[in-house]
Amino acid sequence: MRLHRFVAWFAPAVVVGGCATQTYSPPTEEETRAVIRAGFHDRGIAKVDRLNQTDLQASCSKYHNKPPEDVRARLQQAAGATVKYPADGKWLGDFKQGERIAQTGVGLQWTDGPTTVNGGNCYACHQLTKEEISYGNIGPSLYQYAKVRGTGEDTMRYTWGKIWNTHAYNACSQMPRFGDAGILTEEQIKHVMALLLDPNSPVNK
Amino acid sequence: MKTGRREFIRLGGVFGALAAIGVLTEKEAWAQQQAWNKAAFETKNLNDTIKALGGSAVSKSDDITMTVPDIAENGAVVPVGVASRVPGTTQIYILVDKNPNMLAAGFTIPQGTEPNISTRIKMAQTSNVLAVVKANNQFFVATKEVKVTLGGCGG
Amino acid sequence: MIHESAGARRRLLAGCVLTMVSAVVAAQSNTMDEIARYRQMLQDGNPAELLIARGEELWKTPRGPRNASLEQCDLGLGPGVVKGAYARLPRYFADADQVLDFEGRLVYCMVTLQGVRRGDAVKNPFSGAGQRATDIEAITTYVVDQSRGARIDVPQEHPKEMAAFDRGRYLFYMRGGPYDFACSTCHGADNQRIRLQDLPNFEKTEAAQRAFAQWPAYRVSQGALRTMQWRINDCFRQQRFPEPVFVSQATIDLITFLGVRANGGTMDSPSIKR
Amino acid sequence: MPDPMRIRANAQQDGVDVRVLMSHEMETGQRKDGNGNIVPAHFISNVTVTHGGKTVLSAEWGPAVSKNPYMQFKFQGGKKGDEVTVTWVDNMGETRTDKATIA
Repeated sequence: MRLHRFVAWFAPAVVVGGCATQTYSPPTEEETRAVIRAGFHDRGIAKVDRLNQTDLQASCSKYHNKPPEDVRARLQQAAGATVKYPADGKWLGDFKQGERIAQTGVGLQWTDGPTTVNGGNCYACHQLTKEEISYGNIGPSLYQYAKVRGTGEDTMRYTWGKIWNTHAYNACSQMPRFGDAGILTEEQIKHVMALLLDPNSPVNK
Repeated sequence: MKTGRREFIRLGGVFGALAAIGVLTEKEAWAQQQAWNKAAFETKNLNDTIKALGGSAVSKSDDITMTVPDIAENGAVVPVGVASRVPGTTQIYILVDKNPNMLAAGFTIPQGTEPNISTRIKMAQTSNVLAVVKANNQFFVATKEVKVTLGGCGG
Repeated sequence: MIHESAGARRRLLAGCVLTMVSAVVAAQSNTMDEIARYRQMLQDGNPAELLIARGEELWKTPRGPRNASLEQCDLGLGPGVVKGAYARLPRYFADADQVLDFEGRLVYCMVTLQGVRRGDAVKNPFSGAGQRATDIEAITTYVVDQSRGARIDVPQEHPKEMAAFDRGRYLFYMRGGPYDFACSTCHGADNQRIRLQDLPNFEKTEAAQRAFAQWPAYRVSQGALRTMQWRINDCFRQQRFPEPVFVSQATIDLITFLGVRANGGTMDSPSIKR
Repeated sequence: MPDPMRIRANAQQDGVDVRVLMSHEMETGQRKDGNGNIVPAHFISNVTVTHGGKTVLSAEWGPAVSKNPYMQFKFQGGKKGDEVTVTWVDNMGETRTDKATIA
């Protein structure tokens, strides 16, 4: 029977179950999405419209996050156009506040309120400081970020863009679009920038 | 003491019913409840705890073995084992330095029972865990740090 | 000479950074060893055991408007067969003409055998903070315990079982919500962690087997027994999705996908976890 | 009525190994409910384990013992087939007694 599983991906297959012979044709994308839509409901701030995918979400899902070159180029270009750099030209805020944002994982869940201050939850996926031993590894270690990358204008610009909309540099990255999706405010992003790039930040100790 | 009286009445009722089915006599239940050392469970530092437990001084001992994880994945459940080789051990207490109240649990070890117990406690944050042993009316202590980590997706 | 020494100094500095980083990496492996030790220390004395007896009583006691027990509930191996049944779910049930996971089948039996209104059966399936375990949680604990050691064998024979797998696979990779997350964001690569929690890669058989085998589980962080439907629900919460409807086809599809990926593993539930 | 305990008592070479799981919230008195009100402290304050009419362990606990408490210890003098009895009492006057046969 396992063979049919793989056959099924390409063409309708004949399935022998008991004494009956049945034909299997995989559900269409439309049918699948209808079942998914019926399987969720609004709760608190998390409404079912969150199931409506953007072009980026749909493309990354379709290619399991490994888009072909032309799609990648299109997504990166579109993402790059969304990045808003700081209006006052100042890159860095307060690294201590950045550390708190990096530690906090709340925001935009149905258990959060409309006025919950969102966190960045950086530690969920990244190593940042020596002191915090509880960090994830979905993203690369950012320990000693400024020592490795320096603090030049290019680094500032790249880091800001990466936080604002990661897909500008790496289409179908797993990282949220902290600026573009409105997860963090411009001020919060400055604090996170300081955590990464201020020479006095524990990240660079 | 108004609350105390109300509790008295409720306890009396429950224990009265128990006495009727012969599980615990009302007197035994009351003795336990009354003996619960409220003062000790409200102390905030080691000296006060020792005092509330009836001691005056405490000394470090290598004859107490603590089995605790160096890192706890969650502070809600931290396994703690304490084994005492101090001769004449009659009591084992588990304390957490940085909990709102220091004393977590106390065990009375009658003769014939090994002075070696395990249980699980809550820790509010990374802290020293202390094992205090009472033997021949003297108090001894051993200490180990347990790091409590933040876990999961953080939401 | 000057240039050379500057270069040497730079190399030295780079060396320093490297040493620091590798010291941190070594510290991390100690951390993971210690976490493993912590998990090991919890293994004896799983509070889920407290629920098994209650779940068994709930399963066997006549209840509901029809005053019937659940003992005649067919979990796929015939009415009354509980042993090993959980390890073979989700599956297609002809009477319901639907693929059902255990919790979905339980609701079906509560409705058809006991006469419970479906709306009542699916209301509040998960216990909240400070609440006693729900009946569904207790019954699930009893039933899954009866599959401990059983081989995971989620069938892919009926066309509806195959369709459930295909839809579940689609949902697994479907990115959405303000964070652009899908299940695959966390569960689509090897050796990934959130904080210190390992994330099973459901593209790999062994990891999928280990993960699937350990749900339902007692979560010490919540002091509660959590079912597979809860696991799915809370993943979607943290994924910033809307809430999945309890035992909806979409959740059953996803569990089918995960279960089929885990086929051949050995059930080890209820387990105890962070 | 609180849920039953789970008691395992096993005769080993160096004594009877007793492991007890109790079903209890162990509320700290510091947690807030959904409406922001403090949930009052509710915890097992005393535990007594007896064998043959003799107390083999007694314990005094505060709310810092974990939810659904667990404890393990060993005593001498018990043999297979004997009964071990565990009783707990909490700060609100609820109590529970369960027995197990030494295996």
